Amino acid sequence: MDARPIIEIRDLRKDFSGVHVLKGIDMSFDRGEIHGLLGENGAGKSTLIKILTCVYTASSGEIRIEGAPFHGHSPKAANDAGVGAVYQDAELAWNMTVAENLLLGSERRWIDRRAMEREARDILSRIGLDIDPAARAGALTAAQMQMLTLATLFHRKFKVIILDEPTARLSGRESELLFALIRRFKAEGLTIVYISHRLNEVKLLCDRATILRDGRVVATLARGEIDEAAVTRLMVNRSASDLEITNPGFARPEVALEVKALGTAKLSPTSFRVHRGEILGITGPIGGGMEQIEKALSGLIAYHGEIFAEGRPVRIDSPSDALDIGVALIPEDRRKQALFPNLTMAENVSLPILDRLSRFGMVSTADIMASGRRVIERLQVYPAAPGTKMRYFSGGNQQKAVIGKWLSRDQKIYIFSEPTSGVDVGAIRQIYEIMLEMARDGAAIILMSTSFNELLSLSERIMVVHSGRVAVERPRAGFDRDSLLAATLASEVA
Amino acid sequence: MTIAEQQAPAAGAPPSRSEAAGRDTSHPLVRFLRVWGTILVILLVAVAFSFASPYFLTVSNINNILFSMFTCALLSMGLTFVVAAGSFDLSIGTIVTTSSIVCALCIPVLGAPAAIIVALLVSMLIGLANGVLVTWFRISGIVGTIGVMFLLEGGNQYLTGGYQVAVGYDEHFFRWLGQGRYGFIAVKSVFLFVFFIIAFIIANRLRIGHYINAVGDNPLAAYYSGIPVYRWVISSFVLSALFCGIAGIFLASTSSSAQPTGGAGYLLEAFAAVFLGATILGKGKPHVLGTLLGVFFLYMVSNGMTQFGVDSSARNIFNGFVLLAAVGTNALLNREELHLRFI
Amino acid sequence: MTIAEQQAPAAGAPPSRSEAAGRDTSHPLVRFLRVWGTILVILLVAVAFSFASPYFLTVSNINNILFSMFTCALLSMGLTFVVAAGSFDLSIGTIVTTSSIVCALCIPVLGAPAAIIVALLVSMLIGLANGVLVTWFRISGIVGTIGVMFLLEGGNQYLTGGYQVAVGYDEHFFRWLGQGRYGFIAVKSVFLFVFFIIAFIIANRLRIGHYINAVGDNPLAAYYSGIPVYRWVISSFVLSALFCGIAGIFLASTSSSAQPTGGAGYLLEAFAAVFLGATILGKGKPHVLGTLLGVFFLYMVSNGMTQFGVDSSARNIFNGFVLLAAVGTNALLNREELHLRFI
Amino acid sequence: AMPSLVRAQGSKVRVGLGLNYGPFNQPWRRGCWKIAQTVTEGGGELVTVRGEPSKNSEQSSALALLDRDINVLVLGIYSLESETAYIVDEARKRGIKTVGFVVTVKDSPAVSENTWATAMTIGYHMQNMLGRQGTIAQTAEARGFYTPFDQEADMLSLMTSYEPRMKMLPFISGSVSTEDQISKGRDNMLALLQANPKPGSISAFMSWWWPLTIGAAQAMQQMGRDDIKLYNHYTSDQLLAGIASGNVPVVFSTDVPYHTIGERVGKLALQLGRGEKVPNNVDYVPVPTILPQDAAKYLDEIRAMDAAAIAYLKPFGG
Ligand SMILES: Nc1ncnc2c1ncn2[C@@H]1O[C@H](COP(=O)(O)OP(=O)(O)OP(=O)(O)O)[C@@H](O)[C@H]1O
Ligand SMILES: Nc1ncnc2c1ncn2[C@@H]1O[C@H](COP(=O)(O)OP(=O)(O)OP(=O)(O)O)[C@@H](O)[C@H]1O
Ligand SMILES: [Mg+2]
Ligand SMILES: [Mg+2]
Repeated sequence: MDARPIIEIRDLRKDFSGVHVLKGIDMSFDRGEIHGLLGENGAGKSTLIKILTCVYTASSGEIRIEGAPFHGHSPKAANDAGVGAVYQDAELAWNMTVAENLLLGSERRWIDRRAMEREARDILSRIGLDIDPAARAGALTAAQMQMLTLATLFHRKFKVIILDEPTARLSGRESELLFALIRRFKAEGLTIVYISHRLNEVKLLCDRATILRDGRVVATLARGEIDEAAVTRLMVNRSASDLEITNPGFARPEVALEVKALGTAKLSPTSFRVHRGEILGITGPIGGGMEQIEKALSGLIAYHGEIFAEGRPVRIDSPSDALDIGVALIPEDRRKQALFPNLTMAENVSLPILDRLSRFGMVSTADIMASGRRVIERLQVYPAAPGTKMRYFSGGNQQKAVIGKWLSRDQKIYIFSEPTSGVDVGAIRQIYEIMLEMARDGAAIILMSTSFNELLSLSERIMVVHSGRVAVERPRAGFDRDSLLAATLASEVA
Repeated sequence: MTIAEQQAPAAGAPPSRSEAAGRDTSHPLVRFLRVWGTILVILLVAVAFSFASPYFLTVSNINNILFSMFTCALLSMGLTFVVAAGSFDLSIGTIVTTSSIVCALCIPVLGAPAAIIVALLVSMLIGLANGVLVTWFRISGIVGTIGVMFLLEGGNQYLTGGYQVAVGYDEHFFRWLGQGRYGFIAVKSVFLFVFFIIAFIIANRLRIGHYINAVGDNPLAAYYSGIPVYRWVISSFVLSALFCGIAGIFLASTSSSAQPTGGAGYLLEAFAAVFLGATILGKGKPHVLGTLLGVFFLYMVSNGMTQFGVDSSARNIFNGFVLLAAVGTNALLNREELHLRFI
Repeated sequence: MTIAEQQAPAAGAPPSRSEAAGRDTSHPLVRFLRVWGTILVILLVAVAFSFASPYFLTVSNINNILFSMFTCALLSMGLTFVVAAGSFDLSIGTIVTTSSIVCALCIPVLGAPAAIIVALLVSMLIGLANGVLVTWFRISGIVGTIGVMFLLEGGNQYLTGGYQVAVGYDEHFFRWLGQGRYGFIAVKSVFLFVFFIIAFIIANRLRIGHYINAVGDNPLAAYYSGIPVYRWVISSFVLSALFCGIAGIFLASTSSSAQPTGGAGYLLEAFAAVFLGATILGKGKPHVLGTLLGVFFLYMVSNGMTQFGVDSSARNIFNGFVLLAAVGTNALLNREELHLRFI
Repeated sequence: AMPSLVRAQGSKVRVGLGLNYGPFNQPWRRGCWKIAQTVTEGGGELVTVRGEPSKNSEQSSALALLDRDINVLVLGIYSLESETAYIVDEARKRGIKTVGFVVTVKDSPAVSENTWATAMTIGYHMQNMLGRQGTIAQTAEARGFYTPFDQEADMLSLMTSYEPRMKMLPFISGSVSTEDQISKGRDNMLALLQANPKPGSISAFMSWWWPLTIGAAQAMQQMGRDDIKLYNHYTSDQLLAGIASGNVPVVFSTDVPYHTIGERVGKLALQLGRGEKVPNNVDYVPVPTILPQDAAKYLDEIRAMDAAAIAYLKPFGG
């Protein structure tokens, strides 16, 4: 085997219209390794890989692929050189079928939909995905969409595959499927570049890991050296223990929200209540029905049953009803469901509170900027520029803004769906602190998450939903990691 | 507004995943109307016309409708590619004029076949310019093509001095294109069919059409998949201009002359046809078959109204109503639960 | 493998990011042009005109430009809201006609003030209809507003019988609106300024403008954020129609009459202005100030050419070039790394 | 020839004229030519601005001319009397006189084509040719777009309604001049012929605007119909060439005598400029009639005039 690195990067620099993002990156990827790429939000990871695949052009520096200098101008050129990627902001052609998306760019001369579906079915079954190739991509669930974007890579003949936070939208089981695939590709001699904020995954998978900070390489660790404490210190300059957090219990006797026999097309009648100050964790396999609760409570789907907010019966037929009643939703798919890419960061976060900011119907730009600055301070959004358009922020910073958006509006009930997906370890702690603060101030919080750590750190009670009904509901103390896993898995067997 | 998911859920019984997956369980009539609604309205209007006038549903009249709609149909089919690619082309009408002028000017010099080729090349060059402005030059399709439209109008006037350019009556082959007939059927109607087939194949069977659709659907996804997005956007403009160029040649042939102005008037019709066509067969995105049916509908209504002799106010009101009805039946029953597209 | 620490982080201290972070350090000229490019082209053209003609840069001529652009400016500012909300309104021109007809018909019966109110109410009702069609009825903005356009054209013909509707020469107040002047300055020019301020406040200082922008940027996110999306889309259509209604009233006042047809011709100008305006100040999305400057540019060029006496082919060619140049300078220096929007 | 120059300085009469003709209305250029020629040769000075063939541009041109130190402003063609009233008022304030060119103007003299007489001339020709029986149909640009056509169409309808054996089918709308009107005329005629397939079911067809006539002729040829007498008003070189070569079977046509009107307007302008008392009358000019056999001659005249007009107007920015 060729011992030379498959990709070498030398003194790579990048500025976006004068904003310096990469400040001289030197690193290399070896043949057949799984190389982790870590760093806080906005460190430049996504930018680096987009330069590797020619989505962006570097300001200066050199990239060598298999020893030869590489100068491409489009992702196609990178693909032809054997480098493929699934980006953090990957999207699908929503109106095209699964098969068409899967084979996009590698069609035969004559388009034959039947043959494409056959080929797609083949690929999907080889990967182990159960998606109908004839389905419209836009009608898939978020997790299926993510798996499909990943699947588009795996049937092409690449030498290097780059995955930018592939598990941010995946549950445990699907992640396992992905890891199996990654290992299979490693066995075939491919190089995998793996970007993630989930340090345990990195530890599990990666042969080496490089840590970026503020546009520079801080360190490259070998497999044995990757441990959470070291990585955390290198990434955000804090010790791992600093980041641990537990919910001391802020629940109050008053009930903030009670649902009685709440049911939807995919959820059998379910009843539960959330107290003021309480954090109720809800987990379960994706598609098992837990999202139905979130959607019903935020007015996104039709439901039957009764909902009481502070004892009063209410109907939630639309998100604006939900808002009026005091329910705020921090949705899972932030780019599609929560962000206004062409509005500034300040406009984004002040949108829910425009009615509060306005005097005599007028909203002042200064007030909007001020609310943007408040969120930046509380969540350490980077760059600290409230007047910058949202789409220029990195993935994790966008997520912070989405959460920040609801901070200023004191709602009575918050529904957080995967609040820390894509957020760096340092910011996770900030988000947790904020959630606890909200609970302390009397807000009821429903936390939808597939991260057991998160549930166990924050929840006072945990509910496991599967097969369209609540399987277990117990106080936090009744769970540990294993029993929670068991409860979730049991449902999948059932 | 509620996203009314499915109808009444079977209480108690946990919904099994496979059953609901991707199956549409609405009332069969609703499902039928979703696909055939617009076509149904078109047919109903046609039936009403043929009851009202014995001359409406005759081979000769259908041929007349096809003959009349030729220019608009070609423009609209071309425009379909641009809209499918996610842009707008407002220069289409003027390209028709330019092509017919270039062709008519070249015929005496080069002979008809070469003149046709020159006109088509010029049209494609204009399409290329449009495409390059919209991609590499980053100019919005609307302003960019309006700019090109102005340039072309100036050029057209310069070339013609404001006068028509006559095509000799002895240009038999050339005039056959737009004026020939076989019995009741005009040669032009046959060509319309041929060009439709070509457009259909380009759109549905060749990679170019597939990529144009993908780019229009989500340019970022297409770009990330390694598709040269700009190439296909430019191609869509070239295709559009090419279809306009063909329309211009036939227009010159039918009129035995090229007019210095006039083409710009087709713009609104073409947009109406493309967006009406998008609802046909419930696709919700532009497609050439839909566009062709859309153009047919517009011209059929116009033809019917002229046959009846309704006055222009009633005519416009009827036009408005049937257009809204045709689009509305499909749109209202749209399978999209949440409707958030307003263009 | 060793830990290749290139920059030992100061332990304990919170992670400090470099000072320059988030600061744009490109060449000042480039930065300048990105924001002022289009305006610079506009100014250059203006300077060229005023060198070429002594009549161009006079108070009276500037007033003439403002006076002439009034209708188009109001239409375009209204359209800006619809485009910002993510839709298209092709009925704007016809609403102008309808409003002026309704107003002129009502004046003899109700008196001018009431007639104005009726005309505005009718316009807003039409806007409401447009909005409802596009939202609740799920009809594409393009086809829906073309349908409404047909209906209105029919209605206009019906109301007028195809004849003009005169406004009495003794309607002094009403005629003052469109014909009055203070020295060199027309009352209409002053009103143009007033309506611009109102539009600007609506767009930038009131919640409605923010919501319309948010809805246009990402309707799904707006919906999930609890913003009543349909309400704001409908509002944008009502605003657009209201501005058209005002334009219609002033048109009737200036003309001392209402004409049965004509407004439709403003459509292309309005779209050009809105999309040209979107590049002004490098915003990349429609905004009322940009739109106003866009309209001013179009009318200024037209006025300058008139002063000059170029023939109509050169005129069109010049129009095309300056339009492309004005949009192009900003667009080319766009700070976007990836350009994938083609409309 | 000008004994009494009222202007104290003895300077020339300055006549303002907007050149608002475009590619589809050369006749208007002939009118402008004659105005220019009459004014210049009569010792006046012509002040022009070059606009576009649209109402908006026409009014802008007039406003621009008000600032050019003129004595007389010529208003014309696209705008109606009440639409230019504000320009007239403004002109008055500055002491500028106004005159109408093919359009009436508030409190001013004007020269215009005689629309009523045009329709009457055509109507009588038609009635006599058809023996006062049969069904006729007519087309023109969309109603409300160009008033003279509306007036003429209404007049012809009225005349027909007094003939018990004649019937006028509903008016057929022919779109507007920025559109492809030849095709529109053809499409409309195809539908009309389709609905009236029996020979003789339509005896005559009147088209008020030449592109619609050409389209109608194409449709008749396409449907193999030669039983319909085709009438036309308002010609162009293209139509005349068609008539002369026998390809457009127009049996009778009238035209707007722009050149004659232009000449009279030029004279009026000079008189007004010199401060002569001119009554605010409208001078209705009769229209020339063209039979097929005259088409070639008329075409030659028109071509010659166009060439002269182009040459003459060039220094004025035309
Ligand atoms: N297109 C762009 N234009 C301007 N600035 C950009 C652009 N893309 C990224 N940036 C800036 O570059 C910096 C690095 O962003 P990048 O997306 O590479 O971060 P990241 O390491 O992937 O972060 P995350 O973990 O949050 O995804 C950020 O400060 C971001 O604001
Ligand atoms: N707009 C739509 N049109 C048609 N089918 C849809 C639409 N949206 C969702 N579906 C279908 O409904 C099913 C459930 O989707 P949903 O997004 O509610 O799942 P979920 O429970 O949220 O799953 P996940 O956890 O994977 O996000 C999926 O099979 C999907 O194909
Ligand atoms: Mg990233
Ligand atoms: Mg989901």
